Formats: sequence, C-alpha cells, structure tokens
Amino acid sequence: MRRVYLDHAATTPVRPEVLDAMVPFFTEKFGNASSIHSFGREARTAVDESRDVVARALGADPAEIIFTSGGTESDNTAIKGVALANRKKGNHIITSAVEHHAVMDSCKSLEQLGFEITFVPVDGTGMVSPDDVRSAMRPDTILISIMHANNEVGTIQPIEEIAKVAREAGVYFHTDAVQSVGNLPVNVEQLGVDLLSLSGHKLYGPKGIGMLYVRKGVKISPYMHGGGQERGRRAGTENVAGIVGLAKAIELAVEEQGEYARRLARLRDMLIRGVMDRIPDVVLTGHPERRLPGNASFCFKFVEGESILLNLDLQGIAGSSGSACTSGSLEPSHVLLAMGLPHEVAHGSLRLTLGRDNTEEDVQYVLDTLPGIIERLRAMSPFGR
Amino acid sequence: MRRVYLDHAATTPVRPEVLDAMVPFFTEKFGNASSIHSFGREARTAVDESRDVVARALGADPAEIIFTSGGTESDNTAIKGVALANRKKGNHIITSAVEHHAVMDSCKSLEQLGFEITFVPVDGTGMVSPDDVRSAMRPDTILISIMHANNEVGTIQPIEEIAKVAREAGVYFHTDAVQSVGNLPVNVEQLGVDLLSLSGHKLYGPKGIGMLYVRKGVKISPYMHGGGQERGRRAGTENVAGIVGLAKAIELAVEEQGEYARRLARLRDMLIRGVMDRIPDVVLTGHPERRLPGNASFCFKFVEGESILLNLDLQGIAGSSGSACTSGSLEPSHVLLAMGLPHEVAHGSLRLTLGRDNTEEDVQYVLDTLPGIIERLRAMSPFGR
Amino acid sequence: MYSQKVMDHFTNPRNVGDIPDADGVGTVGNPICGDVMKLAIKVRGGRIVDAKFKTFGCGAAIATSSMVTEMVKGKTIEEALKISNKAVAEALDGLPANKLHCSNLAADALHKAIEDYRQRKQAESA
Amino acid sequence: MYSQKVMDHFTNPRNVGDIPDADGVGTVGNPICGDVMKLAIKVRGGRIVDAKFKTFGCGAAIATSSMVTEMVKGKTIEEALKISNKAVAEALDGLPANKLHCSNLAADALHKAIEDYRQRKQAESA
Ligand SMILES: Cc1ncc(COP(=O)(O)O)c(C=O)c1O
Ligand SMILES: Cc1ncc(COP(=O)(O)O)c(C=O)c1O
Repeated sequence: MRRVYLDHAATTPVRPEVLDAMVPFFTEKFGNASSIHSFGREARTAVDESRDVVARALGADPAEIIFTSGGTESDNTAIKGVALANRKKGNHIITSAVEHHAVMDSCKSLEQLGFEITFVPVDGTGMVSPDDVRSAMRPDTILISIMHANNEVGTIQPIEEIAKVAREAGVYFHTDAVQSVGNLPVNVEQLGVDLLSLSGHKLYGPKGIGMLYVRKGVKISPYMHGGGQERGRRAGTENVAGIVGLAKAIELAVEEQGEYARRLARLRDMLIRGVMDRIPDVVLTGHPERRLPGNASFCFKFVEGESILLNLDLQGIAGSSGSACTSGSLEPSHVLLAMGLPHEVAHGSLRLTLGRDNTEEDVQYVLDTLPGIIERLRAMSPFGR
Repeated sequence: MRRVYLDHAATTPVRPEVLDAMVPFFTEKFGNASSIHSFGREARTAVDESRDVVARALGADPAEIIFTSGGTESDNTAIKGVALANRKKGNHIITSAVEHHAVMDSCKSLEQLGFEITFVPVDGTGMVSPDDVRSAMRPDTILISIMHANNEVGTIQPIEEIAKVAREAGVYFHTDAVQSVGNLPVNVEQLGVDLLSLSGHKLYGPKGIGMLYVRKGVKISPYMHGGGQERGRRAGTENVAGIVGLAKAIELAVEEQGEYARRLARLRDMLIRGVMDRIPDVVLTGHPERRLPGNASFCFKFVEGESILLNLDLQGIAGSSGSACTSGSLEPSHVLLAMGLPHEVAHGSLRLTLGRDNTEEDVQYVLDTLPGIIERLRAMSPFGR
Repeated sequence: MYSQKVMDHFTNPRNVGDIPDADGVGTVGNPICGDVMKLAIKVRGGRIVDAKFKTFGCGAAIATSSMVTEMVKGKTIEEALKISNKAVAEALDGLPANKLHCSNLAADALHKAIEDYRQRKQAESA
Repeated sequence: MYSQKVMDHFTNPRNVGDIPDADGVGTVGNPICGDVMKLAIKVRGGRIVDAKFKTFGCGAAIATSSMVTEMVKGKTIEEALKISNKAVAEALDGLPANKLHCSNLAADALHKAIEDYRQRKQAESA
C-alpha cells in the first residue's frame, strides 16, 4: 500500500546526511566533552563546531546558543529561567492563547509560584495583534512569549512588530520557533527577539535535542541544575551525537529554506484548493496567506477528527487532528477554540503537513481518498446530510 | 600510539548492539509516538517495549518508568518534583555531602524556594552512616536522596539500610544509581527505594537519555511542562531512538553485570596494587572494599591532577581528576574534601575507571607509564622529595 | 492502539442508519464533547428484532455503537437492559484506557432507546 | 584546549630546578589553591643571567613558569619588571579563559624574586 506521510509538523525523519554526521559520535568519538583527554577534546571540538554552525545559521553569536533536550526544554528554560531570574523586577508574563503546551503549561506552573500570566487572544485566523500585546503590558511585565508559527494551523505571527513593542518597553521577548526554522527565514537580529526555541526533530534532525538562543546580557537562571556544562547554563553531559545532528540539520534547513518553502507552498495550495473544491462544509483553519508553507488544516463539519485519521491511516495516509480524542483530553484543541471555532466544528479538525519527500502524486492520492472518507463518515453521522 | 580509555565513569562508548537497535528509529521508523497513525504506532510500540524491558531489568512496573534526557534531568525531576508536590507535608530534605552536582545543586536551588537541606557527612572512605541519616530526620522531612555509588571514588553506600530508615519514617527515598547500574545488582525492591535515577551513556548506551523510576503512589510534580507525554509526567516528544538504545543497553548491562563486575574488579585490583606498590606517597581514595568494580582512584602528594592527566594523555591514557583545575572551579572536588582529604592532597587526585574493552595489557601499560610521570612532576614540584 | 475487533467494527460498522418506524430511539452525548450516538430499536413480542445507529464520534464511539446493535438483536428488553458499557468494551476485546470514560456510551444509548420504547408503550396503553 | 606552545613548554619545561646561590627567590601561590611557583634568579651587572623554577600546579602553571624563565634571561631588572602575566600568556599563544585568573602567576613569582634580590642588595649595602 502507498504510504503518504503528511504529519511533518509532528515530526520528521532524520536526513541521511544528518545520521551520517552523527554515527561516529556514538562509537568511535564517544568522549565526554568535559573530559580533558583526547577522547574528550574530540567531543568538545565537535560541540564547539556545532555551536558555531548553529549560531551562524541564526545570525547569533556562539556564546548565545544553549543546547537542550528539545523544544519543550527550551521553552521551559526560557520561561521559567527568565521568570525566576527577574522576579525582583516584576512577576507578570504575557503570552498568547495559541501557544504550544510547552509554553502554556510552563507559564501556568509559574502561576503557582505567584506569577501572573496574561493570555492575549487571537483573531479568527489565529493572529495575535501587537496592539493587544501593548495593551497587556504592565509596569511589572518581565517577559513576552509569542510563538513564531503555530503548530496546528500554521499561522505566522507578526514577530518583528511584537518585538518592537517589547523592546520599547524594555521587556524580554521569547519566541517559540520550533515550527518555523527551515520553513521561514529565522534570524534573531531581523526578528528582534531575545530568546528563541527550536527542536531538532522538526527539521529532519534527531529527537531529544533542541536549542535555546539567549541574547547576550539577558538575565536567566539555569533550569537544569548540576555539572557546569554549557557554561553553567544547562547541566548534563552533552548529547554530542545529538548536537552534531542538530547542527547539520539546521545548517541544511537554513541553506535550503527558500527552495523548500516554495516547493511546499505549491503542494500545499494544490492540496487546500483540491479539498475545498471537492468537499462541502469544510473550513480552512488558520490564516489564508500568512501560514507555514507545508500546513494545510481544516475542519470538516459533522464528523470527528479521529475517525478521519483512522480512515486515512487505513489508506496509508498519516495526518493529525486537534479533536479531543486525539489530544487525550476532553476538550478539542485550545488553538481552534481560541480562534473562535465552535467545539463541534473543532472536533472535526484535520491537519496535513507536507515535507521533503512529498510529491504531487501524494497530494493527488489524498484528494482521491479524502472525499470518500468524509462522505462515508457523514452518512454515519446523526448530523450528516 | 596505544590509546587506553580509563574514564568509563565519565562516559562509555555505545555498544554496537545498541547502535544497531537505534538506527532504524532515525530514518525509517521515525514517527512521533503520540501520533495515532501507523508511523506513530510503530514508535509507540518501540517505546512501550523499551519500557517493559527497563522495568523488568530493575524489578519495577512499566508504569513506574519515566524516560528523561539523562541522569541530570532524572535527578532534577526526582528532587524538585517530590519537593514541590509535598510542600504541604514539609520542607526539609536530607542528602549527603558527596552527591553528584545534579543532586546537590537541585537541592540548593530549592533552598531559594524556602526548603531546608541537611547534608549528612561521610567518613574517610566516603561512606554515609544510616545513623546519621536517622539523626538528621525531622518531622518535616519529605525526601532523602543518597547516591548508590559515588562517581569519583566509587564508594558504595548502604542503600538498603538507609531505605529502611526512610521507610520507618514514611519519608520518600531517592537514589542516584547513575554509576551503579551494570556494575552492581540494582533492583528497586531489594534496594527498597522510591525513586531511582539512571543515565544511558554510563552503561554503553547513548548520551542524552536517562530514566527515573518512581514507585507507584509517590506524589511527584512534573518537572518538564508541556505535552502529555509519559502519562503527563514528562513533557516533550519522546526520544524514540534514545529510548530504544537505553533499553538495549540496560538489558545487556543487567544481563552481564555479574561477569562484567568480576572481570573489572580483577583488573582494578591489579591496577590499585600496582600503583600502591610502585609509587610512594599515594593515597587510595574511597572505600578499600565497598567500591565500584571498575574504580581505581588515588591522590598523589606533591603533584597536581591536571598535570598528571595531561602527561597520561600524551601517552594515550585517558583518566580524570577532581582537582580544581579540571573541575573548572577554584576548589578541588567536594567529594574528596568531604572525606577529609586536605586541599593540597585533593589537588593531586587521579581517577582511572575501567570498562568493557580494557585488558590486562592496558593495566600493565598504565603501571609502566604512571610512575615515571609522577616522579618527573615531583622533581618539578617545590614540595617534591 | 485499538484491538482488531474495534478496527473491524470501525471499518465495517454493522447496522448503520435509521429505522423509519422505530419503536424507541435514544440519543446520548453532546456535539460539544465530540460524541453523539443515536440508536433506534424495533421491538416485537418483547424482543428487539432490529437496531440501527448513527454516530458522530471517534473510532471507539463508532465501534461500540456497531457492537451494541449486534449484541442487542434478538434479546428481550430485560436482557438488553443488562448490557453495560463495560460488556460492550469487552465484546470488542477492550478499549484503550483513555477511551473507557468518554466514547463508551453505546449501552447508554441503548438504555435510552428502551426507555423511550417503554414510555411510548405506556402512553399507548394509558 | 591548550595551545601547541603551552603543550611544548609543559612537555619540555625549560629551566626546572633550584639555583643554590640564587640572588633572589620568589614563591607565590598556595598549595590549598593547587598552585605554587618558586622562581630563583641569578643577577650579574643588573642583568638576569639565569632563572630556574619549581612548580606545583596544572599545565598552565608549569608552562607559564617555564616561559617566564625563558623570557627573563638576559633582561635588565627594569625590563624584567615590565613582564606581566598577560605578556607570558601571550608568549604562549594564549591560555584558555578559565586559566587566565588562577594558574597564571609566573610573572608574579618573577617580581617577587626581583623584590627579594633588591632587599638582599639593600641589606648588603646597608
Ligand atoms: C510549537 C512547538 N513548540 C514546542 C514543541 C515541543 O518540542 P519537543 O517535542 O521537541 O519537545 C513543539 C512540538 O512538539 C511545537 O510544535
Ligand atoms: C552519579 C551521577 N549522577 C548524575 C550524573 C549526571 O548524568 P548525565 O550526565 O547523564 O546528565 C552523573 C554523570 O555525569 C553521575 O556520575
């Protein structure tokens, strides 16, 4: 059976070039980067070179790069680290209603320590308004965290403008760029951010490795306590193979970003247009233009997302959904609800995210398969027509 | 030049069997274990099976195993997680003076949140006395954390007895077993612990992966906030390849533990005896008998550790030291100082830790090389004889 | 994730549809929660001779709906009332833990349909 | 980590030893801190004609000791006083950042030896 992977926002395969770069660091060059002997120096050199590569790709200084265990740890470190280090200045944090759980739940965990969080709303396309951020600002605001691009609906936030609001007020600005690096140009100077999270496995690198950019001078407490690794800012023996893989993946992703995005956007538009043309009672979720090049996300009325996914999977197509059933909670995705979609519509969500290996034939296969599935499920639905 | 790696307590090479088990999960079976499609289920199955393997190896239930990014994160999670979840019961924690920084600094970070920490002392061999732990106990004690075996001097703590003290008082007991799994029998029931940390790269698994055992019923807050992975107890996309590698490594380590330990102990004893016989003014650090099978650690008077390491490295021998220079701080190892060694002696520390690939010839090579190095450095030292 | 039996009933659901002259109809769930089941029964001589469903919901919701219509056919009203959500899940070789509470409403829909049938009968005989 | 020059001086340290009839001896550092340098000089006609060291310490400590003895030979007292720890580090093509503060005491030892030499001369001429 044809297998069509359309869940690149969930994770991506490791590129062969990336795996090749990693392999020597498991078995031969296995040293601990903190050791001063030759085995250790070999590892240290690899970590240092990787840091240079990552810094160059993002327009940062190597000293501003902290390697972490993934996007989640980067977000936890940024938010909790800045909050705890700047408590004397204030205890108010601004974030949006459509952040990834790693940001949202880190903020919520701080509420228990006495911090106050403002969740600015989004419009029907999932966009945050810089004016809303400005209005939410208080004298005791110490951090703003707004994601670069949304993982569910692909909406791209006006980061540069929000960064200006933050800078005018002298407030630190963090962006979760886990979904954007490789898909959009990401340069910390152009974006004007103080902290930026990314994750290896979203850009054809390995799982379990990520990075946090922290602008020079930003006051931040360590999150992971222990050995003095990462110049005292992130304890734990360096995941050398992971770091090498991350650097290779970022290097390639940034190098190829323009061409990659153009290719994906073409496939995405074909997919979106095809679905909207062939299937009635469907809503395109997210912004019609300001969206990630690979993101096609919809809500199909009268049907439930998990049922769609299971049927697609039976035809070899891998997608995802923000329905309650797939999130493992009783509520559908907070992102879809924040955009004003009614619960019953949000339950019918389907996200298809394109990647390197997808072809026009893959899109055509989905367009041939999906309408029948929706029709069949609607025929089974008490709300169907 | 002959290269002899004698720093297995710092890190170990990944075993070929382990790498082989991991590789498919980078490129082919790359799914996100939270996805419900076939790619995701493939990953989920691998994670579930790995959890079963790890649980079986440690005498635990699969639901009691949480995968983390390493020993450091396991320690941070255990200590901060238990502390924050049990704050209403009390705010006192007992640990020892010879813990790894991941435990020590996690405890210290809690002091800033109002917790009180008692560091129980050790004797000259690095041993904690269960009576000292009992005496340190207070009505508001919520956690005891004592490592299984020390990473610097190899001393093995009387964990079973300390566990009894903890259990009598109804206080949670955590042990950092990062250095012991594979070297000693480690069974959570026999040890009687409530929480146990381990790390992949110390037992021929990959770096950047670890595990925390949490006994059923133990109240613990999540440390890493975000997605609902690990049943809500550790957020972040599962590092599938790392988890598979960790499971394979633990499985093999536990299977071969007895034979491995016997082999290493024989080499260790040859090494220790050889050094003590050949070199004057040397102290064996750690317990003479209750020590890790692969650990030979010394202090050489009148010389400094880094100089020894550099000279050994020039001869292809990789070791480590607890001198100030190698720790990157101004103080020599807190472990050596806690054992009562004077600063000037502690600066002359050398740790040689044996592993799978070491042979008698390696030991002989060290015994042929080290005396000359010490003699030469002493001739250069103002304190030398 | 799902057992083979669940997938079988999900892929080839039995007894989908409406019964135009049903003797009892039960609807449970809520579109806001993402699960609605509508179950119709036909009763002859105290026995359920036909059952049909329409369901908006996840794989578990659809499979349990299908399974309960199969289980109930030929049963007396009393026997049918003894069918529990647990029994339906067991007949499907179990459901994932996180599905046990939410999407497992098929027996409730059946019981509601039986209640509707009884009320109609009472109304007739009154 | 260390430059080639550091490793060269560490591996083949120049001028190790004592000068039995030294004109000045300076000792700096502290065994508790892990660094002690003892530097002896021989002075003829206002020039340093010989210098020897003994050092307890890390690679940087040994290399800087060796380097400073090389740098100082043939220099006048005034010139020798101008040698700074920074100059010694530079002559070694630099030291790692975390070594710049602790093990880089060689010029201090030299200055102490010169001070000792001057005091002895003062005592003689007094
Ligand atoms: C926007 C965003 N932030 C954070 C994360 C968390 O990254 P990771 O899974 O690497 O921990 C993800 C993906 O899961 C994401 O899409
Ligand atoms: C006893 C002990 N605990 C914790 C750690 C930390 O483990 P990791 O380096 O995997 O974070 C180590 C090793 O570095 C260790 O030896």
